Amino acid sequence: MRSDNLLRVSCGGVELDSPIVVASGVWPFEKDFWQRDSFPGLGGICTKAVTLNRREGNPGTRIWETPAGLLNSIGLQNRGVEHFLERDLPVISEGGIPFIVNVAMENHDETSEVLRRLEDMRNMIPAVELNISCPNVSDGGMAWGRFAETSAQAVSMARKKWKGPLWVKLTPQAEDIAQVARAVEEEGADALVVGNTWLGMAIDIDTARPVFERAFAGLSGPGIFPLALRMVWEVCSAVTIPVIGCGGVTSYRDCLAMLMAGATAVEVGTVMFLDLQSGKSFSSGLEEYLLARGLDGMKDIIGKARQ
Amino acid sequence: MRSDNLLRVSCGGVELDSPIVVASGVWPFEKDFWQRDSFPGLGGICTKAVTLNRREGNPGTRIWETPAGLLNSIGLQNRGVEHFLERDLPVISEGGIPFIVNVAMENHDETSEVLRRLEDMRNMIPAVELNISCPNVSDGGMAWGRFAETSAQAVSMARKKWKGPLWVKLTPQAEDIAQVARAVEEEGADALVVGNTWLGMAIDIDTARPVFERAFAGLSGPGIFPLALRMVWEVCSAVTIPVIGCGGVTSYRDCLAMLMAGATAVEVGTVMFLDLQSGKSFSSGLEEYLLARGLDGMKDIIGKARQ
Amino acid sequence: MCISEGIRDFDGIAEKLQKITSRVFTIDFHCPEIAHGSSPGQFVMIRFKDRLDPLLGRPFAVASAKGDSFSVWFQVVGKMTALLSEVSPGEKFTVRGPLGNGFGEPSGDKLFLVAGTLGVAPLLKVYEEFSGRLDCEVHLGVPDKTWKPFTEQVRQLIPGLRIFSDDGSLGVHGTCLHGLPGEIGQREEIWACGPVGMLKALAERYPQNRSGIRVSLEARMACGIGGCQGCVIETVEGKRRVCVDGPVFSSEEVAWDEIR
Amino acid sequence: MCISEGIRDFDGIAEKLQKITSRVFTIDFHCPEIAHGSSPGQFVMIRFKDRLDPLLGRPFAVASAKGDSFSVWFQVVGKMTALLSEVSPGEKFTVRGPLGNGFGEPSGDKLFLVAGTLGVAPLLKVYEEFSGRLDCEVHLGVPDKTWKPFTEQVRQLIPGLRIFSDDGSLGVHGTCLHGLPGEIGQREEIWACGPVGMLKALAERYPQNRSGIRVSLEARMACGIGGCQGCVIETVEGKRRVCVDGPVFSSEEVAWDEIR
Ligand SMILES: Cc1cc2nc3c(=O)[nH]c(=O)nc-3n(C[C@H](O)[C@H](O)[C@H](O)COP(=O)(O)OP(=O)(O)OC[C@H]3O[C@@H](n4cnc5c(N)ncnc54)[C@H](O)[C@@H]3O)c2cc1C
Ligand SMILES: Cc1cc2nc3c(=O)[nH]c(=O)nc-3n(C[C@H](O)[C@H](O)[C@H](O)COP(=O)(O)OP(=O)(O)OC[C@H]3O[C@@H](n4cnc5c(N)ncnc54)[C@H](O)[C@@H]3O)c2cc1C
Ligand SMILES: Cc1cc2nc3c(=O)[nH]c(=O)nc-3n(C[C@H](O)[C@H](O)[C@H](O)COP(=O)(O)O)c2cc1C
Ligand SMILES: Cc1cc2nc3c(=O)[nH]c(=O)nc-3n(C[C@H](O)[C@H](O)[C@H](O)COP(=O)(O)O)c2cc1C
Ligand code: FES
Ligand code: FES
Repeated sequence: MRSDNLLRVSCGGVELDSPIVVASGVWPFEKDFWQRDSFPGLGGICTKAVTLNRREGNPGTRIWETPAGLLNSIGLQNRGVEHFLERDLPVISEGGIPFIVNVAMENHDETSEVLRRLEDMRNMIPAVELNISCPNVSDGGMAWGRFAETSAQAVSMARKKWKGPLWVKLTPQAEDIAQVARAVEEEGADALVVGNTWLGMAIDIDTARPVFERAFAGLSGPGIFPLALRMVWEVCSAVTIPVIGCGGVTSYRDCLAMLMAGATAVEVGTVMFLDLQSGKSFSSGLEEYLLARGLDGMKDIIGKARQ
Repeated sequence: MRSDNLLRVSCGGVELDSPIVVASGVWPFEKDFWQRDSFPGLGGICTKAVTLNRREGNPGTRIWETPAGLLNSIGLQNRGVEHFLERDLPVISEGGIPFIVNVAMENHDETSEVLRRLEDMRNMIPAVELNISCPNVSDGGMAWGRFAETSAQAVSMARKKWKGPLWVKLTPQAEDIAQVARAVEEEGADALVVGNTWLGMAIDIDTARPVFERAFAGLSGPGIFPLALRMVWEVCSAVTIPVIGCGGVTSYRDCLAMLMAGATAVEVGTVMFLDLQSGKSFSSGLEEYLLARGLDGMKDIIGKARQ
Repeated sequence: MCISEGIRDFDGIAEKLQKITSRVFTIDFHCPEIAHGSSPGQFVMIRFKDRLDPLLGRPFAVASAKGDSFSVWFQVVGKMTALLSEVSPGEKFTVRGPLGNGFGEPSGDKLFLVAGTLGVAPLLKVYEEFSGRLDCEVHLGVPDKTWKPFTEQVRQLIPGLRIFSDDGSLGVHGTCLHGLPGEIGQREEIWACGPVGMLKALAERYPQNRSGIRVSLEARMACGIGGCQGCVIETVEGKRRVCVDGPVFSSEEVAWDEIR
Repeated sequence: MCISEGIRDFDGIAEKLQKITSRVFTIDFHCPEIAHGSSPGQFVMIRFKDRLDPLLGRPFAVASAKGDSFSVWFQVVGKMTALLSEVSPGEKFTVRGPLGNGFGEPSGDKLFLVAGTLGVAPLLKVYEEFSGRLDCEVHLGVPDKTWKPFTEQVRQLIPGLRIFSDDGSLGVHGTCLHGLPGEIGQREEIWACGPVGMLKALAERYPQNRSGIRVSLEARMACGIGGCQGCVIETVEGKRRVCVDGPVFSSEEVAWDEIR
């Protein structure tokens, strides 16, 4: 750990060497990807969503490119919490980089069981990110995050089971994002991730059918950045816990904008498809920005545009 | 009028030679732009928003490019309904192309006065588009369109004053778009435009300030197409009156997708900044698609992906 | 008053990219409609054909025209200009134009053409058009001697060019306003283009002669045809659109106090 | 099992574009890491550096490697391939790789390499690598004689190439499966790449020999590194990722019935 690190932030119970965190669902569990030195500049990595049982995910087309964007309908494919704890956790906890276990909200009983099992391994797990925002499943997912009341129920349950740092990932499809954010804060979340993908769709004109079996899918990538930034601004106006900006970040400039809007860290998903070294180039960019202006650290940037 | 026109549609009380309509706010009032033959392939043109009094619009930066998108914060700059009726209406009604007068919802009294004056000229005005969705003003605008109740109030007022074809332009910032759509249909709207720009923001990292004086601005352009298409699909599931798809259309393929999702016509805004001949190239594309598949007209396309 | 007549989106093919300094370039575009159809001070909006990012065209003055081609001069300041500085011959563009009012006809028999760096671009075309018929005295200001290749390139087109630099390392020490006369005569005019600070200083320098000063202004643009209202500036008659009401304004029209 | 080791995003410079037919092209990329580091059947994901549209890289087989460069063969089918068919030498790309498992080592001493049109791309590299050590018999199927320049280009690299066409207008009338033996011997294998219908037909043709057939599959990809789960196909063990568990699968692993 470099203690002289200009980019160090403390975010919702996790110490990050850099505010740049890999978002859930884009990073494989293969060992090499979790070594602190393999991908310098990253502050942390979120795992792919974990559910109680193995999930096969959605049939049919799962990804579709749009102008400066990407629609996905993966549907939480994963091998279940058992497999995660036995096979993946040992691998990813060895690399030394802080990681955050993304837990997809299914229903009360299943998800509380997942969290109970993670709680048993609390000393190995830096943080949990409760995903109440997946748009690609019929059971639970984003339905939890659309309203303040259901969001509060989910977080209240999670808070009881999981005692470590708890991040909650909100959905842009919330009816009133500020209200949801406040409700989640009240239930004891340590940080808010704002947010998941934006509900979109595509139609294949050759077949005259929706591209995705579930018709709708989640839009990510640079095209949505202005929308995500606005939502981060709104949530930062509503709560006092740290906010992690997520959605369309593709440059260190985007990171700066998110931070200046009030975010304490950023999550980057789609950009890792474009450049695996984004962590490095973004942190260099941030560092140079700070140095060029004689700023002391992230505190001089976070929320700057609000003053 | 070409009666053998494959692309002809009847949409919310207006007969269009092609389903491609220029969206509000991108087209100047200069005469040459309203001649039916100047820009072939267009079915109609929406005017820039008209308000009761002259409005200066917003100070500061008004446009900002984003990846595959455009943020604008014009703020309804226009010269007021008086000027519109005396100076612009004679010009635009001479060209022969159907036009739709975009009326921005300010408050009950002002907007009903605007509609009253338009009603006096009803024989000259093919349709009115009630804009309950402008994100760039503090008084009224999108605030009307966020909820079913306020949307209904606005449309109920408009329906009383303006007896001609009434299109209502919804906002993606609606809490529940289907509910808003149904409420607007019930109050007697003839068609729904889905939708206006998406609320976004930009931060200038050099000044560490929001780019726009009002911080938030409206996002348009190809980046939002997947979101707009999804919303059109949702609204078409909720109502039976015609829907006009609007948001990010940049190719005849996008037009087809909107139509297949259930839209009767499409409005195109930002793409006119890229190519003034979009009307022509999109209608050629549509025509070729129909001919290649031996289809008889728009009825064979509209809603096709829903079957 | 049919401003729009003839405005269309034409195909433009990049023919030649010339690097003048590390940040300043010229490109020749093959585009007969613009080459033959534009007058001094008018501009075009240029975008990569079939690319959605960058999305919008960017405004550039038509700096000169020869045969079926016209050239633009530009400085790398952001996304589009960076990409333009790496174009390959043959790349396809959409060129919207000819746009704007242009400088119009001179009212006297002497023109002072005053440029801050790239502001010289529209004035090159003015010089091309009018230097045969009347006296054109051209003043060009640059920051420092790193701009030498640029001033030399301009001098090839304008032999009598007067050069000024902010730090004195090139030409005369001072801004491009430095060598102008104390008063503008009856049959003299100043036509200027450059940073807004310079144009404002010009207005302040000749408070009594503003009607004899024409300035070409800049603003962020989306449409270039007067539709979007994105490019407005403050004038004594309220907000006006740079793209169709300008880019050339009489200095007396501009509400200089309200311009940042 | 460290699949990812060595996978990075490298710079690739387009060196040469060659047009073979109106829809088929090859490009050579300067990229030492891939040229020296990839094995037959592996692929790369290629995207325009610094362009956000098209956003994602697209997967292409490494068709051959020479010195510090490698080449890809491609057919124009959509957005990216259309743009690639117009690249200028010197254009900058990001090349992610080397990706996938590749074909691995042959288990016998005779290989039937069976390609449908562009499916020949990875097999070119297989041939380059193994034709010196063992018997490689290459079968290439195309629709019709408009593919003649393509088959000729392939034949330059593979002199003994056997050509088949669907309509009989080029080579032997029939699909590329047409000339294969009725049974695959003990020390023989079939390695194939092409449309999924062809690979399925191959599996159906040799129901008893599927373990002797290796097929390279395609799927839409976002990451290429096993992260996104976007590229899964159905196998007898459930969904597997084409990008890291493949693209080469034993024909007996694939759940052919569930593949469209
Ligand atoms: C009528 C007119 C004629 C012009 N002629 C020329 C010319 O001949 N040569 C030339 O080099 N430039 C000219 N410009 C300016 C040119 O349009 C901008 O430099 C260009 O749009 C920048 O594009 P970009 O994508 O590289 O920068 P961006 O990434 O869009 O922005 C980079 C920086 O440039 C600033 N900027 C962007 N657009 C403008 C603008 N329209 N006006 C002022 N600042 C802007 C931004 O604030 C930002 O700081 C002209 C502008 C106008 C309005
Ligand atoms: C491992 C692998 C290796 C490949 N190697 C080659 C190669 O060497 N040469 C070659 O020409 N092509 C190869 N392909 C296919 C190539 O990736 C696609 O043709 C390319 O992605 C199309 O991109 P586009 O932007 O032009 O088309 P898009 O605009 O993305 O799509 C156009 C059409 O192509 C189809 N398509 C898009 N992506 C794929 C895909 N990944 N697989 C199948 N169909 C697709 C779409 O359904 C659509 O009909 C390979 C694919 C994989 C997975
Ligand atoms: C292929 C893919 C899979 C994803 N899977 C998950 C997931 O399992 N859990 C989750 O919380 N978010 C998931 N996301 C959402 C991302 O973590 C991120 O919130 C979103 O993509 C917006 O950020 P971006 O624009 O930087 O990608 C996924 C996104 C993509 C593109
Ligand atoms: C510069 C600009 C000005 C606009 N002004 C108006 C307006 O006055 N009234 C209105 O209803 N919509 C207005 N809009 C919204 C457009 O009509 C359209 O709904 C939106 O831009 C989405 O479509 P697009 O992506 O095709 O541009 C404006 C959009 C832009 C970009
Ligand atoms: S750029 Fe649209 S009005 Fe001037
Ligand atoms: S492309 Fe992402 S897992 Fe295969």
